[in-house]
Amino acid sequence: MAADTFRLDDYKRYGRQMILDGIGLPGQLKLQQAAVVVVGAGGLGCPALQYLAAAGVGRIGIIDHDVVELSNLQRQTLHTESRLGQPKAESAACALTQINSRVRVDALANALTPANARALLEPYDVILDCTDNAATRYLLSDAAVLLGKPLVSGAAQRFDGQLCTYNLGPEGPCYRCLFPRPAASPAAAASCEETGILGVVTGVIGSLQALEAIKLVVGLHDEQPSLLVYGALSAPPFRSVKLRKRRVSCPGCGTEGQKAGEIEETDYVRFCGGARPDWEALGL
Amino acid sequence: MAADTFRLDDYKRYGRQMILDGIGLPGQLKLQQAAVVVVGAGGLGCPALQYLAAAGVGRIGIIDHDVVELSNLQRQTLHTESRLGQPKAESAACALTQINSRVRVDALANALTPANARALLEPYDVILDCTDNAATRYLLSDAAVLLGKPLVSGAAQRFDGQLCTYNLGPEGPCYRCLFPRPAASPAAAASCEETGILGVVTGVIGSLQALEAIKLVVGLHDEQPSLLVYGALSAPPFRSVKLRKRRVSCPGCGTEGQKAGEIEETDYVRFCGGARPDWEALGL
Amino acid sequence: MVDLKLKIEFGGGLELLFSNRRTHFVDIPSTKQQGDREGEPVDMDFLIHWLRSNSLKERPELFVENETLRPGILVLVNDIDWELEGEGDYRLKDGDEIVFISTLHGG
Amino acid sequence: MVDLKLKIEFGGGLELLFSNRRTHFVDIPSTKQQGDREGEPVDMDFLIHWLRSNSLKERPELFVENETLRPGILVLVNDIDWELEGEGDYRLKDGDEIVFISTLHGG
Ligand SMILES: [Zn+2]
Ligand SMILES: [Zn+2]
Repeated sequence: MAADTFRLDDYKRYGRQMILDGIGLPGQLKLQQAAVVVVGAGGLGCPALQYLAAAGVGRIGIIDHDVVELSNLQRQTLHTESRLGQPKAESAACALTQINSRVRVDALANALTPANARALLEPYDVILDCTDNAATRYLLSDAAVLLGKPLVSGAAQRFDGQLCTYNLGPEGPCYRCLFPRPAASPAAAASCEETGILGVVTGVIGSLQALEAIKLVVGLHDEQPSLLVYGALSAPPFRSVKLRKRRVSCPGCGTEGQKAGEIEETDYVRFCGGARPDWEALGL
Repeated sequence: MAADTFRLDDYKRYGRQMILDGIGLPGQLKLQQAAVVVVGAGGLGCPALQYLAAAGVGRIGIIDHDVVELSNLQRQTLHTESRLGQPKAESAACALTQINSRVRVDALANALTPANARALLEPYDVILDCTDNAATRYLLSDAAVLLGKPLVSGAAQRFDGQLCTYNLGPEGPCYRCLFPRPAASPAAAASCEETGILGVVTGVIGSLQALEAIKLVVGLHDEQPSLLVYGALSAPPFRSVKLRKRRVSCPGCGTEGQKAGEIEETDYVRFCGGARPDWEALGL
Repeated sequence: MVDLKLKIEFGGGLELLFSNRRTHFVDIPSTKQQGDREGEPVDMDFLIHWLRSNSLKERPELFVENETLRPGILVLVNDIDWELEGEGDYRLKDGDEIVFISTLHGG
Repeated sequence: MVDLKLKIEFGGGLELLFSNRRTHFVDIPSTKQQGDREGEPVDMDFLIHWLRSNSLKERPELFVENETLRPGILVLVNDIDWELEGEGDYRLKDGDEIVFISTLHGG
């Protein structure tokens, strides 16, 4: 969207952030011209999506193949009782349009798979990992490396949350650099359904994911790779960790040694040692 | 709400948090029986309200006398384009009912004033300060001390946020213990309108306010007074500070020396050295 | 006389008074150089005046008022509320991290 | 032989294996007591085995696998990724804070 399509009432809508040092009209135009995709419109995706839309990100993709269930409403605050049974991507898109009708929303009610990841993610500048399983997390990491895009990854279980932006700049590590192999047992990689989640923990982490994405788009990110670890019952609740650089021998992003292979030919489910997610039920 | 009114589908709705250590059915019933009031349905109040409602807090008060304006939609995500011009308290109540129709919502489209603070706040167990000016913050602190209720206070400006629970247990400090006198100049106490705000910063802090309130209600709070300082552009972004105990000479909560006097007779606006908020325009 | 190396952080808008930089590394003398307390180890009161003289770039009245720290500013000594550490009398140590935060009112 | 005092933290669910406590204060020997490396200063590899033998309460296979740390666990040495500090060869110092965090997948 060019500067000349910036409307007079946009100054009113976005004024509170346009007067900030480091944003201004140039930053707001970067937001309007940006395309951000959120994979997973659940506990993490809902707050991330609402703040991306409110801030005026011009194009927002939502990838989620689930439908809204009653057990989601405890934390997935874009969905409503009246939209139970609707695809989450569509329900979330509906909510975003109510907040900001000028944002272009792509509601993609597909599962992200090795076969479609490259094509689905390619149009976007920043990818948010708001998913709930290890196999999709490895798939997203490999796709982000392949496409050369930053991956803002959030995770939350029980009272705990984690936030990390992978593939950041030329030296930032990918998910495989930190976790070359997935957790050994399927139980250890349990989902929120199995281990529980205090809903607002996803609110904290999802909001922080939107914030990272906005910093990346407007150019306020320091591009220092770090991991933020949150424990709602810990004191102090937040811990920031300085991370390693890209690992030259990383099978995902490295330049030496064994590569992970083509995304389309990788069996992420088997790699993660289990039957979750059930690609077959997803039509594969 | 008694245990026998806990419905079968509530197990489905709240199951993800009921399986957590420290919550369970007893914790969920505490949430259903709790009354929490959020003062200010703006940038901080919106995320706080949505997670309180989603978690199943039984009664939620919303105190705000403003109406929804276009400049709010950049961060106040419970409000929508179609509700522009509506009182924020009603707009927020409408959004909460869509998320969780079983929550009792008291929409109070009044300004909180020295004359009504005691009566308006008295029915609630926990008070959330989601306001935007110093005078109301001192008023809320004095009222919380008077009523013996914890005050979960959030604040956000530019890229920065702060979170503190005042009047926590028998020894926790009040707002006056930390800040006996307000900032000297009105300019230093500028509002978001004047200094700007990156919207999602209020999302982070408001979500954390809901989390504090939930911990207080279910009994998971460690009751150690601390201040959380957040800087979206700082590294590390979060800093936790151990706070002093209640100050015996505090004019708000102390037992020795000069007391601040009755709330109803205190001129908070003059105390804060300026004309904000404009009590007169609020009908006083 | 050995200098003390300190890390100073400003937040909540105070950084605007200090060249718009949040983090400053400063070297200050370890003992007071003048006045009737010459030779005494330096404390937080000394640091506040030192910062006003050496680092503050604009609107000093928003940092110091009537020779003391302006109301509405919280001071942390190594992430602890300075009131727990003696406030202005706290004796600075090499490597201390001192944070000045202005209270925020927005929402 | 002087013991080293360490602060150990577990997060991301690992605390469930360690008496459901997130924070542990432990004293460990400063040098290895047996084996062909007797007398050498203790390192992270030593600590991992020491914790398995002394603190771990259940399901040891979720912490150590094939004599090394299980995949999916990140180790921090004083808030720095242990890979920057030499991983298992990092020599422990008195007062170190070591954090073990399991990666989370939920959302
Ligand atoms: Zn890598
Ligand atoms: Zn007090």
